[in-house]
Amino acid sequence: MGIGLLTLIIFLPLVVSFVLLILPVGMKVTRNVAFATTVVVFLLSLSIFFRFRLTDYMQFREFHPWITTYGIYYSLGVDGFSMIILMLITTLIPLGYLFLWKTKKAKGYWASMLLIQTGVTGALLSLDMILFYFFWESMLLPVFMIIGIYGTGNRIFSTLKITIYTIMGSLFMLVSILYLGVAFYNEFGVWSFQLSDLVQITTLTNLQRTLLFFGFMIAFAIKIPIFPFHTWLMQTYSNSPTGGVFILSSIMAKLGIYGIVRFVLPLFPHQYVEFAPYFVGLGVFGLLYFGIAALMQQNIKKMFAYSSASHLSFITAGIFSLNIYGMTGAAFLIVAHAMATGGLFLLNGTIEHDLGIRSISGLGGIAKKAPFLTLAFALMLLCIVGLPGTNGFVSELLIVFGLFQFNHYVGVISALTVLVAASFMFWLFQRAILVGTDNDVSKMKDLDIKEMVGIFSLAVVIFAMGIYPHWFLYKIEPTITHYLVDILKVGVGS
Amino acid sequence: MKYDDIIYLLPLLSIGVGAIVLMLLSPIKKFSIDKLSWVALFFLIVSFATNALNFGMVYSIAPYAHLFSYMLVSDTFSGYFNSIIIAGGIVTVLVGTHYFDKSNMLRGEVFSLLLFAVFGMLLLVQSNELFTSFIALEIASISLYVLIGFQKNNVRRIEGSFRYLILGSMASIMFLLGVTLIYAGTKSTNILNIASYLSSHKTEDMTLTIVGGTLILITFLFKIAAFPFQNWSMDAYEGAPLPITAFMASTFKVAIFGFILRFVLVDFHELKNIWSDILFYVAILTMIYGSFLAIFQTSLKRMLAASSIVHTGYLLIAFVSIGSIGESAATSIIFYLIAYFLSSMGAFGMLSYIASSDHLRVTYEDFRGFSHVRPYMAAMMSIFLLSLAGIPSTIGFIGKFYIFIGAIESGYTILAIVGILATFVSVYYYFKLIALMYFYPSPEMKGKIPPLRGIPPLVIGIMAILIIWGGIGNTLVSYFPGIDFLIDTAKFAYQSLFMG
Amino acid sequence: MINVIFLILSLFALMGAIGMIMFSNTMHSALSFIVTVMALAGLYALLNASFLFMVQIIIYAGAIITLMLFIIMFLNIREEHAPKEPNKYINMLVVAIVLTPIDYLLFEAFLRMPHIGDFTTKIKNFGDIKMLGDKLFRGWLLPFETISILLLVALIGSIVLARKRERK
Amino acid sequence: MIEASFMSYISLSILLFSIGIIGLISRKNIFIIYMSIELMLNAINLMLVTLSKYFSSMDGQIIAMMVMAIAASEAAVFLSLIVAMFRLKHSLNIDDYNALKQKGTL
Amino acid sequence: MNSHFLAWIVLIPLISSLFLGLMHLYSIKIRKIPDFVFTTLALFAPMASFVLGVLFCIGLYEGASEYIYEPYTWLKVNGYIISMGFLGDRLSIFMTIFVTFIGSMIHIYASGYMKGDGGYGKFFSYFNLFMASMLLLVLANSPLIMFIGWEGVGLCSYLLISFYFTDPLNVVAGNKAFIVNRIGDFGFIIGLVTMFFYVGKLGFDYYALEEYVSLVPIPVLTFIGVALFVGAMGKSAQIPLYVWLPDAMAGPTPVSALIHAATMVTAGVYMVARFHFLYDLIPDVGVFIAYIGAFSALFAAIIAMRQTDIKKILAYSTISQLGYMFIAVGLGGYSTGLFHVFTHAFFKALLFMGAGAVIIALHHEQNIFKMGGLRKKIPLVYITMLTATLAISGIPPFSGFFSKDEILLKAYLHQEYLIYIIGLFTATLTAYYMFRLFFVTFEGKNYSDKKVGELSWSMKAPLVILAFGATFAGFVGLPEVFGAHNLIDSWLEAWSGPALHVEHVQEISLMLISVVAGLIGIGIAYVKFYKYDFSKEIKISGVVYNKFYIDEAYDYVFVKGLQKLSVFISVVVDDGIIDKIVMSISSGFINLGRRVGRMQSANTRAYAFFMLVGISSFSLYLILKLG
Repeated sequence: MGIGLLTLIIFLPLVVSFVLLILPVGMKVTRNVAFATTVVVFLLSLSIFFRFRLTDYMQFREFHPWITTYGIYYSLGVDGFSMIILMLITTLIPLGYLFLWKTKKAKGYWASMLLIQTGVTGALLSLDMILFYFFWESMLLPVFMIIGIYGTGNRIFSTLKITIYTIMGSLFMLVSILYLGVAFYNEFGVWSFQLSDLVQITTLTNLQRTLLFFGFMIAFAIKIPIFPFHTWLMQTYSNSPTGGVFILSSIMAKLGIYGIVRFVLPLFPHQYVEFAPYFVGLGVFGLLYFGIAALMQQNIKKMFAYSSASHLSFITAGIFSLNIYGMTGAAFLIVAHAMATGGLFLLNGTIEHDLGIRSISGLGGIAKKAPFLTLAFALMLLCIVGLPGTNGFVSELLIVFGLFQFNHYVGVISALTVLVAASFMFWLFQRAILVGTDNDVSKMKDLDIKEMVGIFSLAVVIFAMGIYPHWFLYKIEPTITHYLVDILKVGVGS
Repeated sequence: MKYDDIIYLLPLLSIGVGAIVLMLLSPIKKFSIDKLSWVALFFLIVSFATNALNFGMVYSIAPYAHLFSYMLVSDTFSGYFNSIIIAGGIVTVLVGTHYFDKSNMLRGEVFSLLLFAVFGMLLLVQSNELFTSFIALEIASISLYVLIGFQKNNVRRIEGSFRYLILGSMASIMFLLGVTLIYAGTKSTNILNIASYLSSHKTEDMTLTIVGGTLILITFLFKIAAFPFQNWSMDAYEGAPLPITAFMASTFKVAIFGFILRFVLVDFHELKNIWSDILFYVAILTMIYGSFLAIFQTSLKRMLAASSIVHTGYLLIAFVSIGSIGESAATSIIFYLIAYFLSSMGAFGMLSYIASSDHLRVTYEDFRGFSHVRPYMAAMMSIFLLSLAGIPSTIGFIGKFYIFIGAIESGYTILAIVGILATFVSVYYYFKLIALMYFYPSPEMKGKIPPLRGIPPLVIGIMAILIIWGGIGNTLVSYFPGIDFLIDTAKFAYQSLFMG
Repeated sequence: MINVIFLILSLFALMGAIGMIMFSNTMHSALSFIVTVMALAGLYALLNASFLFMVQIIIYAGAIITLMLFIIMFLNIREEHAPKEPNKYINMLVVAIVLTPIDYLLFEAFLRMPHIGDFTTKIKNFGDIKMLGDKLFRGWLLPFETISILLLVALIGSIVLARKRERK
Repeated sequence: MIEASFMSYISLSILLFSIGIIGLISRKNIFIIYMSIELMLNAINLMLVTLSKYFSSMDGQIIAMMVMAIAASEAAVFLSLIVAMFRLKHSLNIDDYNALKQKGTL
Repeated sequence: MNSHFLAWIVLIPLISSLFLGLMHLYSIKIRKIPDFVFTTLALFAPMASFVLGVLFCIGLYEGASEYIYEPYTWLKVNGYIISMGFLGDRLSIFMTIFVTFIGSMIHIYASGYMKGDGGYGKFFSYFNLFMASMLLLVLANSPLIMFIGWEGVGLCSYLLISFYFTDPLNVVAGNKAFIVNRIGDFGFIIGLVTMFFYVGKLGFDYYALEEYVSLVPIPVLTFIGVALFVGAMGKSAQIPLYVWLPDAMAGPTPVSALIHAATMVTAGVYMVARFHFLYDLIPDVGVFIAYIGAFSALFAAIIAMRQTDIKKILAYSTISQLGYMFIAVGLGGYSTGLFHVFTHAFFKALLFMGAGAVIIALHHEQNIFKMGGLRKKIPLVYITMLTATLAISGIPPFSGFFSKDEILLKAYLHQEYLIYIIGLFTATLTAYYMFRLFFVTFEGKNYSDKKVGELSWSMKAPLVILAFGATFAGFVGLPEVFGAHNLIDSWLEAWSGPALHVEHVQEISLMLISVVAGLIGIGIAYVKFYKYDFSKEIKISGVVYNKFYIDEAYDYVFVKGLQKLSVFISVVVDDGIIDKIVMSISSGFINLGRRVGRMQSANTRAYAFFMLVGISSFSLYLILKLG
C-alpha cells in the first residue's frame, strides 16, 4: 500500500523528529533539518491546496483499518474548512521557525516543535473520532514539554495547570465519543467511530444528545477558551517560551474552533442550533470582557493572551451565528488572527530575547532602535484591530454581518469589536514600542534577514487576503454551505 | 494415560523444578546472586517457551485428567495469563537482580521464593478446582510474605510483611470459608461440577453457593486491593523491596484476575450479575479512594501503590460490566491487565533500578532534574507514567478505552464518568513527576544513579517500546502483531474458557 | 448420649476459644486454645473422622501450639511484654455487632441448604485411614502434591525469616 | 428439615469462627491474633468434617486435613515473623508497629 | 477616457507610497538616499492623480454620465457580490480634483517644511498613502470600499499625528484621534451592516442602493442615517466626537493642513452627500445633522476665542467650519456644503501653511502671544494670511463669503431660524478670533527685534497659489443674484437639493447682514488686539480656555472608567473569583486526600476492622438481595 499525501504531511515531522532525537546531532543540525521538514510539509500541503476541488466532500481520503475489533480506522480527509486551517498551520510553522532561529534552545525544543506539528495536523485531518482524540491528546505532550522546559516564570505550575485543565476537557469528550460509539453499535450492530457513521445515529434521546453535546463542548471550550474556562490561558501564555505561545495561540486554540465545526456541528445539529444563542452570547460577552481586561495588563504576553481570548470568543460567536456570513467570517478570522497573533508573539519573542523584559512599563523606544520590527509590529497590529485592507477586517466584517443576521442587537454590540482591540493595542504600541522612556533598550537589535522574510511573508498574506478575500473564501464556501443547509438545516441565511 | 499431556504441564513443572533447584543451590556460597539469577532465568525462559508452544490456538485440555481428577486445566486462557505471569517473573529477575545484588541482605533464596510465587500463580490460573486454587493462592501469598519481609532487620519490611500476613490470612480464611460453603451447597469443589450444578438448579437452592462465591469474591477484592479491602496494599507495597513491589503490584494482580475471571465466567456463569450492584459502588469507591490517596503522596512508591488502587478501580469497572457484556468486558480486563502489567512493571522496575544503590524511599524530589542526568531513563519513565495516565499513543489509553466503552455499552455510564474523573486526577500526580524530571535544572546527583548500562535498562526499554507499540501499533506493518492481535488473543482466551 | 458428649465438647471448645481471646497473659491464652483444639478433636471423632481426630491432636496440639509455646519461652516473653489492652471488651462488643450480619447470613445460608444428604452415615469404616488415603490419592492428588510445595515454601520462609541476623 | 445435630455442629463452627474474628480484631497481642487465625481455620475444619459426614463423602475430611497442613505452614511463617519482629522491637503489641504510617495527612 | 484609469488615480499614490516606504527603510538601514529622490517621487503621485482627475472631469463635461470600473470581486458570500469598484461621477471627480490639487500644493509645501528631517521619506510615504486612501474613499463604488478608504485615512492620520513618536504627547494625540475615529467607525459599520441586510443584498454599490433604498422602512432608514452620521461625526470632528481634532495638531503642520483641515475631515460631509438619496428620505435626521453642525460651529468658535496656540485656534476654526458644512448637507443643500468644503479647503490650507511658515520662521514657537510684529519680517506670509483670514471671516469677495453665505441662506430659507442665528453669530465670532490671531501674530512689535528664519521657495509658492485660490475660488459658486451661473450647483446638479425660491432683495439683505456680522467681529478684534501690549503679563484661564473641561470629563468617564473596569475584571473577577474557584477545587481535593490519608494509619486492627465492615456490608447486601 502506498503512503497517502495526508499521511506524509502528518507523519513526516514525527519521523524526522525521532530520527533527530536519536541521532547524535547538534542543535543547529536539528534546527535546520526541522525547518527543511516544515518547508517540505508546506509544499505538500500547497499541492493539496491547488488540487482541491470545489465541493463539499471530503477529499484526499485515506482509509485503513487500525483497531478493527472496535471499528476504529485510520481515516483522513480534507474539506474546505480543514483545508484552510491546514494551509494556515503548514504556512505558519516554517515562518515561525525563522523567528525562533536564534533561540538558543536545546535540540529537544525543535524536536518538540515537530511533534506538535504532527499532533495538530493529525487532529485536523482525522475523520475517525478515536483517531482525532488520539492526536488531540498527543499534541498536548510536546506542548507540555516546551512550556515546562523552556518557559519562564512560574512555568511548572502553569504547565500542570494547562495540562490538567485541557485533559479534563478532553476526557469528557472521550466519554462522549465512546457513548456515541456504543449508541451506534446498539443501533447498527457494528462498531464504528467514523464521523460519517456516527452522524447517522437516531436512537439517542434529546437529553442524551444535550449531555453529549456539552461533553464535547467542554473540551473545545477549554481549548479555545470560552468564558469562564479561560483562567489557564493568561498564566500559560505569560510563562511560555515564544515557540510555545506561538503554537498555542495561533494553532491550537484554532483547533478548538475547528473541533466544534467538524464534530459538534454534524453530530448534534439540533443542539447546535438550540444552544447557539447562548454561545453567541458568551462569545460576544467574551469579546468585550477579555477586551476590556486586556487594557490594563502589565505583561505584554498577558495582554496578548486576553486579546487572543477576546478574538477567539468573537470567532466562537461567529461559528454559532448559524449563517454563512458568520461562519465564513469565523473561518477567515481563524486564519487572520492566527497570522497576526502568531506574528505578534514572534515579534514579542525577539524583544524578549534581546531585552529579557516582558512588562510593558519596562519597554519603550524600541521603534528608534528597530524600525523593521516596529513596522512588522504595526502591520500585525493593524490586522488585529481589523483595519480594512487586512484580512482581519474582512473576517470581522463578515462575522458582524453574521451576528447581525442572527440577531440585530447582538450584531450591533458585536460591532464594538472595532473599538475593543484598537483601544488596547494602540495603547500598547504607544507604550512599548514607540515612545522613548528611560528604560535601557540599547541591546535591542532589529530583525535579521530570516525574521524579515518570515514576518513580511505573513504580512503579504495578510494584506493579500484583505485586498482580495474572494480568492481565499470561495474555496471554503461550499463546505460551509453544506454544513448549514444539509446538516444544520437552517439555510445559509437569506 | 497420554504422555504428550506433559507438554501442557511443562510450564508449571519447569518453574517448580527451578524453584527447588534454586532452593538447593542457594546455601552454596559459590553461587553468587548473579549466577543464581541466571539459573532462575533459565527455568523461567524454559517455562515461557513451553507455554508459548500452544500460542495462537483456541484449546482447552485437562492434562492427565484421570490422575488429577480434572483439577488442572490448560487452555488458551491459562496460557495467556501464564505468559504474563512468567514474563513478570522474568522481568523481576532481570530488573531486580541489580537491586538484590546491591542490597546485600538479600540472599539466593529470594529467587527460589520468587519462582515458588510464580508457581503458585501459574497454578492459580490453571487450577480447575477451588481448593487447589486456595492452595495455589497460599503458595503465592506465603512466598510473597516472606519476600516482603526478607530483609528482616529493617522494621519497615517486617512490618509490611506482618500486616500483609495477618490481613492476608484473614482474607484467605474467607476464601476457605467460601470454598466450604460452595462445597456445602454443591457437594463439589470442581469448577465444572459447580457450573453444571448451578445451571441445573433454581436460585433458591443456591444460597450457600452464592454466599460462598461472595466470600471468594471478597478475597479477590482483597488481593487486588479494592475498597474497602485496600488498606494493606499501601503498607505492603511500601514495606516490600522495590522489585518485589513491582512483582506484587503487577503480576500477582494478573494472576488473581486470571483466577477470578475463570471462577466467575465458568462457575458463576449463570449468576455473574448478582454482584453488579455492590461492585458498582466498590468500583467507584476504589477509584475515589485511590485518587485521594495518590494525590498528596511524596514517596513515589506510595504514589504508585495508591495509583494501583485506582487501576484496580478501572479493572473493577469492567468487572462490573461482565454481568451484561461478558465477552467484551472480560476481553477488556485481559487487555487492561497487560497494559497495566507493562506500565507498572516498568515504572516500579525503573524505580527499583534507580533506588538500588542506597535510597530506601524514592520521593518525587529525588527526581528533580532527572532528565538532565539520565535522559533516556527519564524518557522511559515518562512513557510508563503516560501509559498509566492513559494518554493516547500508549497502551494504557487503549486499555482504558476498552474499559470505558465496555462500561458504557453495558449501561454503566456513571462508572465511565467516575473513571474519567479518576483519570483526570491521576494526570496530576503522574505529570507532576514528569514535570519534576524535565523542568528543573540538573541536580548534583549524578554519582548516585546507576548508569544506563546492563540488562535492567534494556529490559525496561523493551517494555517502554512495547507500551508505545501497544498504543499505536496496527496491522499496517505486515506480520507484526498490533493491537488487534492482542485483542484477538484476549478473545481466544475468553472463548477457550467455555470449551471444557 | 452422643448429644451429651457433643454438648460437653462444644462447651469446652467455646470456653477454650473465649478464654483464648480473653486472657491477657499469652501463655494462658495458648493453654486455653489447646482446650479448644482438643475439644475439636473430640468432635471430629464424633463425626466419624477418626483419622482427623488423630491428626488434630498430633499436628495442632502436638506440633503447632507446642511450637508456639516454645517460641514464647524462647523469646523469653514475660508479663510486661504483653500489651495493655484496657478497651478490649468494648472492642469485642463492637466487632461482635459488626459481625452479626455475617453470622446471620451464614446461618441463613445453611438453613436454606438443599436437602442433599443426611447425618447418618451408612458407609462402613467412614473416615478411617484407608478410605481417606484411597480418596486422597485417587481424587485429590494434585492438591496433595501442591501442599507439599506449600510446606516447602513455608520451610524456606521460616528459615529465611528466623535465621540469625547476618553480618552486613 | 435439616437435622438439629447437623445445624448444631455448623452453629458451633460459626460461633468459633466469629470468636476468631473477634479475637483477631480486638486484641493487640500478636500471639493471640495468630491464635485467632488458627481458631478460625479450626472452625472451618469442623464445618468441613461435618459436611463430610453429612454428604457421606470423604472430600470434606481430606480438605480439612490439608487445611491443617496449610495451617502448619502458616504457623511456620507466622512464628518466624513474630520472632523477627520481636527481635527488632521487643514488643508484642501490634500497635507498636506503625513505621509505615501515612505521612503528610491533615 | 478609459475608466480603468480610475483605479490608477488611487494606485499611483499607493505605489508611490510603498516605494517611498521601502526606500526610506533602505535609506536608514543601508545607504542614505538623497532627499530630492523622495521629493520627486512624492510629488509625482498627487500631481499625476490630479491630471487624471482633470481628464476625467473633462470626460464628464463632454457628456459621459459616469465612469465605473470594477476590476474584481472583492467578496462574494452567499451569492451576494461586493466588487472592488470605482465610481467616477461628478461628485467624486469634483472631490478628486480638489483633493489632489490641494494635496499637490501641500506636498510641495511639505517638501520645504520637512527638509532635513530624519523621517523625510517616511513622511511622504505616509502622505502618499493618505492620498491613496482619501482617493479610494472618494472614488469607491460601494460603501464597503469607501469604508476601506475611510479607515485608511484614519490610519494615516494616526501615523502622521504621531509622526514624531518619541514624544509621548504626539503618540497620545494620535491614539486619541484613532480611537475616537473608531467610535465613529463603529457607527458607520453598524449603518453599513444594517444597510446591507435591508437593501444591500440586491447590490451594494451606490446605484443599486439608490434604486432600492425606498424599500427600507423609515425607522430602519433613520437608524441607518444616524449610524452613518456617527461615522461622519468621528471623521469630521463634530460634537461630541470632536475632541481629537485639536490634539491632532501635534502632527507636523503640513499634516494639519492637508488632513485635518482640507481633506480628511471633510470626508464626513462627502459621505453624507454620497448618501443623499438616503438622507433625502429622512429629513428629520437631516435637521438633526444640521443642528449638530450648528452647535459644533458655535461651540468650537467660542473655544477658539480664548486659545493661544496658533494651530489650536485653526483647529477649532476647522471644527466650526465643518459645522457650517453639516448645516448645509443636513438641510439638503449638498452642493452648498460641498461648495464650502471646496472654498474651505483653500483658505484653511492656506491658513495652516501660513501658520506653519510662521512656526518655522519662529523656530517652532506656536503661542501667538509670543509672536507679534511679523508683518515686516515675512511679508509674503502676512499677505497670504490676510487673504485667508478675510476669506474665512466671510468678507466679500473672498471665497469664504460666498460659500458661507449660501449656507446661511439655506438655513434661512428652510426656516430654521435658530440655525441661521447661530450661524450668523458664529460668523461674528469667527471673524473675531481669526483677526485676533492675525493681529496678535503680525502686528504689534513683540518679536520684531528677534531673528526670523528663512522660508524656502517651496513653502512660499504654494502659499501664493492658494492665496489666489482663497480669493477667487468663491467665484465658482457665484450666486445667481450676481447674475452669474452657479457652477458648483450645476456641476453637482443631482446634489443641489430642491430649488428654493428667494427674492433677490431678501438675498442681498441677508448677505449684507452677514457681512456686517463679520465686520463687527473684525472691529472688536481690531480694538482689542491691533495694538496689543505684549509686555502685559497675560493670564488666560477660565472655563472657555479649558475647553469647558470636556476632555477631562471624557477622560474621567470613559478612559478612567474603562481602566478601572479592566483592572476590576482581570484582578477581581478573573484572579479573584474564577481562578480562585478553579484553584480551590484542586487544593480542596488535595486536602481531602490528606484527610482520607489518615485511614492509612498503619494500625493493623483498624485495617482488619475496616475489612470486617466491608465483609459485613457485603453480607447485608446479600441478605437484602436474597431476601
